[in-house]
Amino acid sequence: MATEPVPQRRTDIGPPHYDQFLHPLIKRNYGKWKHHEALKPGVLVHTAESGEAIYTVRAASARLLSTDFIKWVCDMADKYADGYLRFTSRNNIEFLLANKENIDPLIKDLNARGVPVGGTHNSISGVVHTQGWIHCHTSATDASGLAKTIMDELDEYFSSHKLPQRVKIAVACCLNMCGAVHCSDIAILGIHRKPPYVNHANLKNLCEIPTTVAACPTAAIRPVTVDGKASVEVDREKCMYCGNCYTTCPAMPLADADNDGVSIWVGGKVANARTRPMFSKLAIPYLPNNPPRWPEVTEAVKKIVDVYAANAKPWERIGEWIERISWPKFFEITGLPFTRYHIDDFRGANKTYRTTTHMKF
Amino acid sequence: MATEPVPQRRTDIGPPHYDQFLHPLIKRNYGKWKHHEALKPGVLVHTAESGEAIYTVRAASARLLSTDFIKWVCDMADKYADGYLRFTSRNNIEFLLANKENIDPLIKDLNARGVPVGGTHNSISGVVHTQGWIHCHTSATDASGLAKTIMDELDEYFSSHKLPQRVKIAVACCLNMCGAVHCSDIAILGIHRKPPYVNHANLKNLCEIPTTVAACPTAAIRPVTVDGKASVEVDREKCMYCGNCYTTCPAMPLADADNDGVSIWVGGKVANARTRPMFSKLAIPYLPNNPPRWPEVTEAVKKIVDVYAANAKPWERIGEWIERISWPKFFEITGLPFTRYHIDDFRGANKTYRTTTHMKF
Amino acid sequence: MEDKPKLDVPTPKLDELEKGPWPSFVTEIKRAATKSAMARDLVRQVEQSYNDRVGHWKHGGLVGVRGYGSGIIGRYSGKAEQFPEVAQFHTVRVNQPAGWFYTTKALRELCDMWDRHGSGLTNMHGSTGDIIFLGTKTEELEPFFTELTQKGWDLGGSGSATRTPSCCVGPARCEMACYDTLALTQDLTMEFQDTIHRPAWPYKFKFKMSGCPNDCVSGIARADFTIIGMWRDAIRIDQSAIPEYLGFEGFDLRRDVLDKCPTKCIEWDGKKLSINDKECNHCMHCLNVMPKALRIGKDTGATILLGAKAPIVEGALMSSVLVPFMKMEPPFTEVKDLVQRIWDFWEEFGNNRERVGELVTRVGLANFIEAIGLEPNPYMVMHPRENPYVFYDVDEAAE
Amino acid sequence: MEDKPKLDVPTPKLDELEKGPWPSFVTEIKRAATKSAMARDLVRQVEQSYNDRVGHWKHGGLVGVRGYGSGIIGRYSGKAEQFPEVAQFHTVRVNQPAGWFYTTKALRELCDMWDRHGSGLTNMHGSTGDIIFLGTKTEELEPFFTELTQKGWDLGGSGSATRTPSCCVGPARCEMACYDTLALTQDLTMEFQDTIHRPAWPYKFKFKMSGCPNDCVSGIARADFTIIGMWRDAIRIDQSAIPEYLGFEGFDLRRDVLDKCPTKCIEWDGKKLSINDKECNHCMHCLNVMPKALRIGKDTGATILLGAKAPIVEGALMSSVLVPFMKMEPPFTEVKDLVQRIWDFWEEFGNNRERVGELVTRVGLANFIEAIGLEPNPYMVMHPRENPYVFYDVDEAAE
Ligand code: SRM
Ligand code: SRM
Ligand code: SRM
Ligand code: SRM
Ligand code: SF4
Ligand code: SF4
Ligand code: SF4
Ligand code: SF4
Ligand code: SF4
Ligand code: SF4
Ligand code: SF4
Ligand code: SF4
Repeated sequence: MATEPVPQRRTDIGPPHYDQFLHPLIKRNYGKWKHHEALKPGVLVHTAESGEAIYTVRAASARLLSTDFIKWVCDMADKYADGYLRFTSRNNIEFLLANKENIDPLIKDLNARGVPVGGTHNSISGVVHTQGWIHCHTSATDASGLAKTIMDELDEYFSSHKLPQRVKIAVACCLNMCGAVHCSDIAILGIHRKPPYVNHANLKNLCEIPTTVAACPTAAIRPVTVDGKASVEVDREKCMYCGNCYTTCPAMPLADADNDGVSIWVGGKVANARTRPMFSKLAIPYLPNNPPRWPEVTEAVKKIVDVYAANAKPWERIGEWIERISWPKFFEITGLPFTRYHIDDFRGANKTYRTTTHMKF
Repeated sequence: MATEPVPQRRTDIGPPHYDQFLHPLIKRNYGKWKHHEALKPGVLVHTAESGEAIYTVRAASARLLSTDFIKWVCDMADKYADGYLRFTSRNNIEFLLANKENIDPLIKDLNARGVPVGGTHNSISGVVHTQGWIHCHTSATDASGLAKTIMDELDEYFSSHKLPQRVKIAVACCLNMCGAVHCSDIAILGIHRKPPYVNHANLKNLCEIPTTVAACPTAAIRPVTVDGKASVEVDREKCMYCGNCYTTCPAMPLADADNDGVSIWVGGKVANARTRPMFSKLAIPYLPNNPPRWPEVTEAVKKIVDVYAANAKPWERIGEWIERISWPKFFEITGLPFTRYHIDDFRGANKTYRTTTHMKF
Repeated sequence: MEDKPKLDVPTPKLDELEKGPWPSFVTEIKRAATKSAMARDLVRQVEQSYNDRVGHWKHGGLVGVRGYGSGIIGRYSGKAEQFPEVAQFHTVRVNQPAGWFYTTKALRELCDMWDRHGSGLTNMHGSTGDIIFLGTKTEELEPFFTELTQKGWDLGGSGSATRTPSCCVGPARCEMACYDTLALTQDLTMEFQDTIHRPAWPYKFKFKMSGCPNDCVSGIARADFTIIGMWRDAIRIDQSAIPEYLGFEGFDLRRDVLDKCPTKCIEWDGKKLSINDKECNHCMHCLNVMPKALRIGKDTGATILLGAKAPIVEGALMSSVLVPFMKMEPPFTEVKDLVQRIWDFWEEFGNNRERVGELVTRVGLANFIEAIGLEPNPYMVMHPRENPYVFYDVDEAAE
Repeated sequence: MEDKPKLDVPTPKLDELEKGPWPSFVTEIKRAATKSAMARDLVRQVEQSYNDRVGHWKHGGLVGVRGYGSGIIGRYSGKAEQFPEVAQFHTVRVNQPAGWFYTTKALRELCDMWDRHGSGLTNMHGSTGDIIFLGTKTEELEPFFTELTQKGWDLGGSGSATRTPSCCVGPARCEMACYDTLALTQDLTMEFQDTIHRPAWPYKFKFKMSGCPNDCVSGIARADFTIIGMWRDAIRIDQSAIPEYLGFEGFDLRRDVLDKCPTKCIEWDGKKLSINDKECNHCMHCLNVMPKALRIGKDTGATILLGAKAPIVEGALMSSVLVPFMKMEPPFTEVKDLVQRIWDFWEEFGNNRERVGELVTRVGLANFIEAIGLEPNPYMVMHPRENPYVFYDVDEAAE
């Protein structure tokens, strides 16, 4: 190691106890909340049995934050929230206010710095996303860039309650899906569309061959010997570009500027509210990587949200809405083409075939 | 061939045209029916646009019929139905009456010969069943015997409309399921519970080894050489007694007096009425073969029907009723034990795990 | 006909099954046994099975009539010394008339022929739909067949053949019928005679026709090729018939119809019933409950589904939608063409003992429909794929 | 803090992402870049990626702090010659406080430490829940860690370890919380420190705690071990609060609550709301819509579900019910025992890179629960099996 260990080095102490970070008003009413209300988009009030109330102002976040920005956020919390704040499971910043009078001044300061307030109730909250070109080696697209352009487009839905229900959007930069892509109302997924390139010269040094072979979900990888060196080969017919081989073996990169891109998925949900949790389903098999602003992607997402907003009934999540109107109608009214790629062909795919005559024409 | 072919022998003529078998009143109103009504259990009237009406009297049947009995049925049809009759997809006999006055006399004659009338609307119609010990080599139980004892028990439900909905019962004597077992409200399925006995001495003569190996759904069969003869062996851990090897290879019988028996399945349906078609689900993993009257089986079936009759809401098929009250409640109110066997462990089993917190306590 | 025929052989176990209110198959066998030695040995062997709690039949060998590969199920007793008259006890599958309609004349003729050549026992009908003549000897097959064809009857399917198509009563006596199930059944049966009688497929292939989504022949569960009647315009409403239903004891329009409609697309303002037909999923419920007031639409045809089968090997399959809506009128060319394209593909690529539903599962629905010349259609699936394992065809996508 | 920090390097592509109303991560990187050479090279490399349309990072090697096997994600640039300051650019996962609560004091301290040792860039937070310190060099890891622990912070999980548990805001600010999610998270995190810091499992293992079935940390989709709050007695109704809702514009009690209740177990007679709690499936909807009038019951605890994960290898899994209801009170012995039994089995029988949900899929749920000492329970499944492929244990059954 590069530096001297200092004597005080401690291990396995775990995180600080949350207790010390709770606003005194929260501490007093911990576990004794009675109900809540959204005073306006981005502002919640929770009332306790004691009659005390805590006001939450929820602010958008780029998630990727500089320490300078965090410190400025701290200034805001000091000024308006007695120095207490929290982050949400979707990376928003929540200021916890004992004093109702502070709400509007805080919002004013936030907005002045370009920080929208919203994300509550029937809105589109922040995008759950991943590392992409910022920090990951397996990415097929950039997550932060997509999240940014999409939210630029949907900003009005963040700061209002005008949707039929909450819409949860996620972006993942590869099939590892570090996040919520598989169960999101709208999900954008980075995809490869070419089999890995096998670097036979290096493979044996960098990878364990049995592990690499075992990594492939469709058994597309076989051990071979190339120029006297043990290596692997990929059956191009069986490969569906998932990248799991590359995760296991760096000698099998998949990234390809012209063929990588994203697919779009809709109708997932996690909450047990009304209906069961649902997986997201394929809506658009492929859109190109067109940085910096991915116009095809933002347009498609906007389109789906707008059609949903115009057609769904109150309380319907996107998946619930589509289940009601039926998938054929979804494709019809969004104008998205239904292709062979939409038909599942992985193991157990026939469970998705329509074994009923229930159809809407 | 044992006898001389006579010159008139014809082939590929197909069945006689149905046209000649239609009652003239039906012919006149073919395709022009307006509506129907059940006048009473077992009696339907269909009214045509012309105003004409055809009366149907539906009679129970053993399905396995002697020619003598069929001729007696013909007598009845001649006497009351102008010589026209049909059979239903559940093997009931339908007399087609132009004259309403004939209904009651016909029913009287039928009842006098021990032939119940019913099976319409919210009743239990005849059991769809298979050959069993009467004619099949792979049977694990007798189908006719089970169908008879069960209907003896449920006869009151055949001749009345007092159930919440139709209940469709099926019996199959082995996992080939020649009939409707996999989608029935209540299904009784003959099962083996021991791996096949391999007759090594004969196997090579009677069977093709690769086909036999390929027949096994769980890959439990391996080729082996026993005493110098090519044969197969069964991995007892992997065998789940389906009998497909025996269908392919007579040298692998499974029948076992003490361990064969039946399992009971519930909640299947075929119609698209209201809800989608549904597969039947396991209710009772095993009941013994206890001929001639299988008291354990009839009691269990009666119990399920009675609990359904007492608890379901109007229009609910058994599967719809259970979906509403939830499976835990079904096991609770029927008193049937829930065991490890009820938990699916075949391919794709995890799709049946409860991926929601929706639960009724 | 005797009510309780008495036999000279004791069958104490089976006698128990002559008790009770339901018609008894034992009585039927005994009835036949009073005339047929085969039936007499049958009842003895079955009694033996009831004692032993196992069946006593052996695997069937290949038996049949000249020029046919199917229609006969060979059956041999495993206890031939004890019950010599059922040493051979084959069944004959005779193709039923569409809709299972008969005249007494025709039925009597069939019975007489069977009395001459077989056990006198039948199944009316087998679960595929055939008339099953239960039990005869090899030597009787050819003469019986000859008589049969002379009277205008023919054999049904068995083995790796097209199986006897069957259908619901349809337009013959049902107001729900969206197409002529009997006509189509007759037509397909005649058209495909060769494939019914000469097994040439990888495995069996079954057709079932139901006139509407009530599916009264269980096609969706039991047929490889399932044709279910469908309409695509509006349900016809006769407002004047509604008051009659309202008057029925125990009938509650809201509870029994409106709330039970799965898509909640029916409204009732106290005077007028209206249906939002764009939302209707054709579940039949409202029509079933109020047939006098509601009728299927006028633009009728059928939905075509593919692939049902029993569990072995990969678990039971139901049929799934292939064509959401097809007009269904004689000479039924479009549907026959489709069948032919499916058969061509199955014949070429199906494994031995692989039903068409299993083939689709193996090759994938998207590949299958491409091979048979259909376009992808969202009606084919309950929902689009959930997993991201997409086989992109980049050259195609690049265009 | 500058609103639009200007850099001396041209980033025309990324500059496009400083436009628009949403907060910009590019601006954030630029802010950091004004102080950190690493952040400066990061923005340059990312600009390069935006031009090339591929990422430029290599597989991470094994880096970490002494005595720990996790908490650091090693990362190396594939263009180190061009962007030498990100030749090494490792992230540090710091275990967040339960519920993501902070004081400004604590946050400032964290920022200061990171400014000293890293790029000045963070993710608040990573999707598992950690504070992500984004980008530093190998040589900075140990000093940073030392400072961190001195201030009372510790690393989170990575690799084949228990991952940093996370929870919803729960009783700290939510009236729906059925148990103390923060207390349980803190307790498990402390109890399992060793397994978080020293990867010893076949693969990763994630805990997520939600206070109620709304599941605000998405446990059912994203955690191997998911603890979701539950009650099993009656929903508490405050009849006096209902009129207020009735008065809301656009609120329709029947449409918005009664008809949306999936089990239709709520009734309203115009004056009084009543719930048939035996029918309630705890979907939360009515409570979500009318929190002033309805409250969760008093007999609270949690449902325990197991096995969620992302798609690779066998397709995504959601967690499924293992224990329908468990009381959830300190010292949480019952749940910890259960975790330990699961780990014991997984350690012994799990394959390399096999998540616990995949293990259950492979061995079968019935075998799995038997091994960890739970009884079969119908709450574990949506419905009993549909296929007849039952592995009967005859000796047992014979008893
Ligand atoms: C703050 C937060 C928990 C946390 O510990 O961070 C939270 C807090 C609340 N959630 Fe949540 N939820 C939070 C993430 C989630 C998530 C997870 C996610 O978004 O990734 C879910 C599941 C998502 C899904 O289903 O895909 C979630 C599903 C819900 C639901 C069910 C929504 C529905 O489908 O009907 C409710 C009930 C409701 O909407 O009234 C709910 C309700 C609430 C309430 C009203 C609970 C309460 O009484 O205080 C809180 C205020 C919500 C609001 O935004 O108006 N919360 N909530 C999370 C805020 C995220 C954000 O910044 O936007
Ligand atoms: C005669 C027959 C067709 C035939 O060609 O033989 C037939 C005839 C009728 N069926 Fe059927 N169904 C017949 C077998 C079936 C089957 C198949 C079976 O039982 O194996 C089904 C699907 C079974 C399933 O879902 O598992 C079937 C599902 C229905 C339904 C939907 C029931 C429901 O789930 O709601 C209706 C509608 C109804 O009940 O009003 C129906 C309605 C009818 C109507 C009312 C149609 C009409 O308007 O004429 C007919 C009189 C039925 C009655 O019994 O009251 N028929 N019906 C079959 C009589 C069998 C028997 O003897 O009992
Ligand atoms: C006679 C009949 C049962 C009955 O009592 O009604 C029957 C009897 C036999 N079936 Fe069947 N099946 C009969 C309808 C069915 C049905 C129902 C249907 O067609 O609607 C099915 C389920 C649907 C399906 O096709 O999947 C059915 C699924 C099977 C199977 C499993 C096929 C599969 O793909 O999984 C087998 C096994 C086989 O083919 O080797 C089978 C095999 C048999 C054999 C030939 C036994 C064998 O393995 O060689 C049985 C001969 C019994 C005998 O000696 O008489 N039988 N079989 C039915 C035919 C009568 C008819 O022609 O009308
Ligand atoms: C940082 C983070 C994404 C983010 O931007 O927030 C992340 C980043 C990576 N994840 Fe992840 N995962 C992150 C949360 C997740 C989640 C979501 C969650 O935990 O709720 C998932 C889906 C849920 C799950 O666990 O299945 C997730 C599923 C994966 C997988 C697929 C695992 C699987 O069993 O299928 C991999 C592949 C692997 O393990 O090799 C993976 C692997 C990776 C690696 C280590 C790449 C690799 O193959 O070595 C990524 C490192 C990126 C980097 O260089 O910084 N990551 N990863 C998240 C961790 C932050 C934190 O500690 O708070
Ligand atoms: S989703 Fe893939 S590319 Fe993105 S951070 Fe996770 S592992 Fe890396
Ligand atoms: S990308 Fe996926 S499917 Fe293709 S070879 Fe690699 S592991 Fe197999
Ligand atoms: S179910 Fe099995 S035993 Fe019964 S008739 Fe069919 S193949 Fe024979
Ligand atoms: S009975 Fe079924 S599972 Fe057992 S060996 Fe035979 S084919 Fe395989
Ligand atoms: S399937 Fe439809 S058309 Fe055919 S008999 Fe049944 S209800 Fe009538
Ligand atoms: S057919 Fe079914 S879905 Fe259509 S209106 Fe009638 S009840 Fe509703
Ligand atoms: S999961 Fe339940 S308890 Fe936790 S924050 Fe969400 S609504 Fe509140
Ligand atoms: S929690 Fe859900 S199921 Fe229970 S009463 Fe409320 S809405 Fe109905």
